Amino acid sequence: MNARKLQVALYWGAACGGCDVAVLDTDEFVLDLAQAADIRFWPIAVDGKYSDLEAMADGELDLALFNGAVRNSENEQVAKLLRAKSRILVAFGSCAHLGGIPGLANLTSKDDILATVYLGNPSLEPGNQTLPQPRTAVNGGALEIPTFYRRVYRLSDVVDVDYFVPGCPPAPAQVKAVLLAVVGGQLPPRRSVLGAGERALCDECPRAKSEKKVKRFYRPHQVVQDPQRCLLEQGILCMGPATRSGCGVRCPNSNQGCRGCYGPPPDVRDQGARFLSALASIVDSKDPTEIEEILAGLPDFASFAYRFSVPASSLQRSHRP
Amino acid sequence: MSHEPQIVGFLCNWCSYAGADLAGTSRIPYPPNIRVIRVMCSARIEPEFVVEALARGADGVLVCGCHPGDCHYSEGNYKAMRRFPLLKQVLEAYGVENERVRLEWVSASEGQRFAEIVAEMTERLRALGPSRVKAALQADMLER
Amino acid sequence: MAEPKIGVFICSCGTNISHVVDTEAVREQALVLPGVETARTYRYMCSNPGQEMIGAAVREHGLDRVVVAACSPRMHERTFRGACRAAGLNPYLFEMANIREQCSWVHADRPAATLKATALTRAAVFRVARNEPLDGLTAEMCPTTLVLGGGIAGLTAALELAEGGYPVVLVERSDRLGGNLARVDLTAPYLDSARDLLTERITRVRRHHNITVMLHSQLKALSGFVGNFTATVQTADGEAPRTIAFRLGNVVVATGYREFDASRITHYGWGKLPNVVTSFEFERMLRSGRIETKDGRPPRYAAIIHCVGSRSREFHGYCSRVCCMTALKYAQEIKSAVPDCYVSDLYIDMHAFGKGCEDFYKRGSEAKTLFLMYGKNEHPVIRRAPPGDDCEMLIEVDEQLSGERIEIPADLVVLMVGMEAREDSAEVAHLVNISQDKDGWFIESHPKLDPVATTTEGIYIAGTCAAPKDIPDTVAQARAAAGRILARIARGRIEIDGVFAEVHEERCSGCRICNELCPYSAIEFDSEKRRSHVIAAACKACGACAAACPSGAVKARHFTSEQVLAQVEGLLS
Amino acid sequence: MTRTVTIDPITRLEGHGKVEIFLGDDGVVQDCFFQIPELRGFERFVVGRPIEELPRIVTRICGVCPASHHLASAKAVDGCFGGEVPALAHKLRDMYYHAHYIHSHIAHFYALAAPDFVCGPDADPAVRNILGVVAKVGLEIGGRVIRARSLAQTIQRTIAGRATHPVWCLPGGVSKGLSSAELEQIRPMVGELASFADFSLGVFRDVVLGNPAYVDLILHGPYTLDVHNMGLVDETNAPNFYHGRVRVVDFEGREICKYSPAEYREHVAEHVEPWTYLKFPYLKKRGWKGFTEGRDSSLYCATPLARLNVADRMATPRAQEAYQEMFSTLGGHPCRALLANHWARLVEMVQNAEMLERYCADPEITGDGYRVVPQRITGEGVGIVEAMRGTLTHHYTCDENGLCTSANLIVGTTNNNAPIQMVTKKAAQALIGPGKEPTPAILNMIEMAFRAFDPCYSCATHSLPGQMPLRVEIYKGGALHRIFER
Repeated sequence: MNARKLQVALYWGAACGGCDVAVLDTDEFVLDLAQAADIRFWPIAVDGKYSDLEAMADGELDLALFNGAVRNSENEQVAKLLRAKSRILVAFGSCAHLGGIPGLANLTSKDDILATVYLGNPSLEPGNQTLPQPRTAVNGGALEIPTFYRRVYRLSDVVDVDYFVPGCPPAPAQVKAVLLAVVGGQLPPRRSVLGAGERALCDECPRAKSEKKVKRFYRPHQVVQDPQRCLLEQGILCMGPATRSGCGVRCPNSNQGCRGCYGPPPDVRDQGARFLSALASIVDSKDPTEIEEILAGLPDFASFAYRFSVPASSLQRSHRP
Repeated sequence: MSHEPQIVGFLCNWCSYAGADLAGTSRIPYPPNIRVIRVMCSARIEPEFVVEALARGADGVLVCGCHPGDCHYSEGNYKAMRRFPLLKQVLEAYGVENERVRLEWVSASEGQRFAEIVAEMTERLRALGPSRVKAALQADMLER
Repeated sequence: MAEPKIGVFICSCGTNISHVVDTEAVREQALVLPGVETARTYRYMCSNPGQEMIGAAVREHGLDRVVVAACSPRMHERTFRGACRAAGLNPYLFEMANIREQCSWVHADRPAATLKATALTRAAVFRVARNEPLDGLTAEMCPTTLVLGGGIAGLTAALELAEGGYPVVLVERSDRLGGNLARVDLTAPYLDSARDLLTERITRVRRHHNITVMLHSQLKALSGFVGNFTATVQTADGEAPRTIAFRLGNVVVATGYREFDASRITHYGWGKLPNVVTSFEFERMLRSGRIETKDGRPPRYAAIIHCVGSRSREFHGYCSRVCCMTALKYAQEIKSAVPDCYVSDLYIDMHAFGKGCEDFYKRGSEAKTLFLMYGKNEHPVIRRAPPGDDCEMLIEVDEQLSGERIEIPADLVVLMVGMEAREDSAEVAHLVNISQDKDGWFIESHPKLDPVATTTEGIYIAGTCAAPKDIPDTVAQARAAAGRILARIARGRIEIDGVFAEVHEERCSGCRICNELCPYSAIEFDSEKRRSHVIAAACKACGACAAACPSGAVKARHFTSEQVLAQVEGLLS
Repeated sequence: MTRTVTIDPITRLEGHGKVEIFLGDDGVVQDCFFQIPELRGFERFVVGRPIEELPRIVTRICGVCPASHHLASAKAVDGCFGGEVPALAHKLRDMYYHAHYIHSHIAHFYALAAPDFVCGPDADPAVRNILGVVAKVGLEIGGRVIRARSLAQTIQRTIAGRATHPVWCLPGGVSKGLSSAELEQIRPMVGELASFADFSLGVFRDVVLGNPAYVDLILHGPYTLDVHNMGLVDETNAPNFYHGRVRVVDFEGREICKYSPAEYREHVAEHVEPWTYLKFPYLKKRGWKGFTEGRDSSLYCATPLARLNVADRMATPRAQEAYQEMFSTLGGHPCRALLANHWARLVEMVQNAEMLERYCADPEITGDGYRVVPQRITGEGVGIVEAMRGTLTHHYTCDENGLCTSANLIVGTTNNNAPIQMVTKKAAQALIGPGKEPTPAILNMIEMAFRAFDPCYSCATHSLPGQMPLRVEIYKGGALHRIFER
């Protein structure tokens, strides 16, 4: 790369801002970044509007970090805009990578959501029947809001993505490493995952592991965790075995099971289905009724197995290479 | 005419696949709606295989293994047995009807039974109508 | 992966397939599939011309993958793999589509069957494109065999192997060789002496340069796999107790049985009534040559009770197989030793199925023995006779043939105690990784077709540790096990099929989910590297570990997820 | 005929938002709308989830204030399990929360608000950002700011394992305690933050109060509103961010009500308008009276300033001094000048730092009684904490199996939705008019109106997240007359 400063954009779709905070959490490095790069677009911290983006030439941006899922037409438009303007488009964080927590909405329906939020909640104005409308006439004109899609999509469902940086949010150290890799032009083949390990989380987890057989599952509040021993062996749900390493084992080190925000390990297509298979395999019984009883200790299992990846699941992903 | 369901079958090599072959050698007819994939043991069947089949348009998935206690690998079928309740729970969360996936034990001598299971499942799936999984994916794409 | 060159060969199997399936249509559909270079139909693909046709096509088109749509792979997979090998292709770059057993033979509707045959063929084509060439492995076969148990079975197996010219280590828990047989006097039905049977064998074993005998010794650990086990044995043989480890290739488990504890049946009063004895106590009398009651008088009335602990709801459901003949033997021996003694024999059913046994039974019944039949689960009751009676005890029994409840006198009662699994059988099963049935007997790999092998490669079972049996059967099993092992050793190295599971270490996170899943203990965990790995030689390719591995690190060779999912795609596109 | 001015997206606030301004031919602002374009639907998709999982799901409502949602959720979930929580767990949660407050207030004051004052409202947009601020105040101070925020994050990480999206709270307490080793690690950091809080007040004095134009803008600019104030207070009516009762005081200082979390439904209701996804909370007993100011208005603010307005005093001495200085400078308590929120934020930061010092000195803080295993499911709970951007209410119910059956969320920024509408319109009317064509600078000053609230639309859009660039379209005679873009 020549001496020209790196041209960078950061953007969020259906997101919480945690990914942007993760960038701020690189601390002093933010300033170094400012030295090495022109931040052309970053709504949370820098003034700059869509029109600036539209005005850019295709490929004018070297790097665009897109965090957040695609929940509505606006998210998709900007995603397409950034795709066109950027040499490297990165799905940054769990939502862009897998759909993330907002993707849990795909286990219910658009209509249910609207009904709950505007007609169902207990603190609504008594007798309210109003629902938000895509287009509303007001004195002097009309107001429009973007179309709320039937479901949540991953970034790669709507545009071609060059790299994926997993995590909810990505660990600051990883964010730094990724940005340095881009600056240094040392990038792996397209469509790889950046800023994560090549094995499952257990590889980094300091807890002692032995053979696994589970006779009873406990929900996290039902038992006091042994901080030294593998959580699964204690019957406490932990997605670590089916989750990429790289986060720094944040949750197990807080005495809580992993929920899989770093996504599936390299050779796994469907994180939830994989975890299901592994977990069921270590259930310690051959008796159908006892098996049912043991598994009854895992209510609403889908929201664990697919906590961050419903839109990326085999049953929902739109994009099948 | 009524909807013709597509069933993907995953059969273990030692009991169920042999059972299906026996249905053939004994010329026991059953509906052509099922297409079979052979694996060594029902324990090899990943839930991913099942969900992928549904996502690709299968209306039903039939998994068959040796009867409990008869597994060629002594306990493989118990592993399949353990995965199924969770798999059904997950599919339910995704809005896939329970009848669409089925786990049955079919021994090498049960050609008749295999034929009956296929016929019965085909009937149920006909009544149930086409699976929404693939259709829903396409519908969602349309709005964009 | 370079674009594969696939040849598709569709068999009409005479008209077995073509009378329902339009093979020409299947061929046309196959021809347009990605990677397919040529597609042909033929009358009998499994015939020599058929196989040569495949070879020719491979050479002509430079095919690197072959699909045959014909009968069941269970029928001809071998055949066509052979054809591929002959044509210079790795046999695993081949797939079969079953369009006969699972299509033309079960469907009548021609269009539907043709559609299905097309889909099955497409699935095979998609899959074969992802197949990988596989080679089998070979592993060393250590010629040493470990024999557990110094009874008649262990001794026989050890001698057989040693005579075959290979080293044997015989480990016996007790302080002597001979096992249960050493406690017996004469054997039924030919009344030859157990001592003679044994001593000759024991001395040969003792002297044999190929056999190391370790008394007072127990197996503590067994690791590795067939041909390459390492045993750890704790021994108090000779000097101070010590633990030794050695390599071996196979194991014969011949740990035998233990007798049923007669005191568990309280109404027989064994242990309380002085003249109620078990068969083994009676054998001791026989060997000492004096049949008498505790106070040294010859018995005027003797009674023998069968099925003590056997064939009962309460204790063991099974038959112990040797007691009936032994009981007859006792009746004869009592008669010959104390001619005027009245002998009564209380049985449920008289089992005399062995060679020469029926004649033996006939002779027994001529010996003026009173046979009384009692009902299953209705045990006779023994009590002291009231003073003044001319006998020690009275046995009360519901006699089935007469249908009456009768009392019979007895001065001496012999209880024919059955066989049961040894108290240490669970421990042994765990050590050598074999399974036990509900009664604790070790389970063979197939009850009829493979009665001395187990589900664990290299571990064999012989004699009464697998189930009650008589001496001839025990010896036959011991020799059979030895024969199996000799054959394997003779082959030198072990061939391992190319289809097995393997752990891709760069993906394994050491979560250890797979460790407990393998029925053959083929998965070992390396605590140094914190990775699991599969012992190919011990793997039987069921794929349970591959399906369970949450990292996708375990690959089931020839049944990889990619290959199966390609089939799924093929079936449904 | 009317012209439309669109500010899209509003930048330097967390989340999505969009302003539409309608001008008459005479150039007079006829109407002004603040729209939220997105919806995520947490209230719906947490239903059916195991209730104890909610504290680690709802954090994703907002990555800027995840601790607020984590704690409000934890309290609601505690309620669903009968409410037994050890005192130590409450202490640790509160301690954690003070560190979180500091991180958030630093981020907002220096990265989002400061550009308007340090660089100036009409500065070039390219430099009107945190980097511009650093350029202006110098790398040394810039570095100090970044370090302080980083320390605040580190303290959270040390106490709870994670700063962003904690997974720490469980029904009945927290999953890990604070070891004495960890305490010693954070002790010096706390000291540093305490002096940084004072330092920040200094910066405000120099940069803002030192500039008469800014003081005038604060006191007499278009940024005042006669609506009421809401905030969480302890029994002495001092601000308490984690625990306490909600107090509402009118803009003249009279208490309207004071309620405990369980009673929230009697006091607050939400109005829906069709042109935005974001609801408009109001004082239920007064009824919805539209976007009106004054004595009988049913609207309220829930902001740092509102919190100090409802408070009779601060909970700690140095904060008390800062509190008195602020209100005397601004002409008395309560204060209606919304830009004073930036100052109020710094006053709160002092209390946060002093509270952290208190906990570091507490001998019990490193104990191990931080968790009980709940024995019963009672099925309903309301959790209220004071999020940086306003009073945050989580209300859950669950079935006997502990699966969530309903969730209601009234989020910090949502409380301020109506005031933001009004002050935006007010600013537009004051800044745009006959002869006063909209300019980029003026549009930024309109943005300053709601930036004072530090509105967080990723929060508010828990039922909707988003952002939008700023676009000004001016229509004359129905035809596009002019486009502004910054």
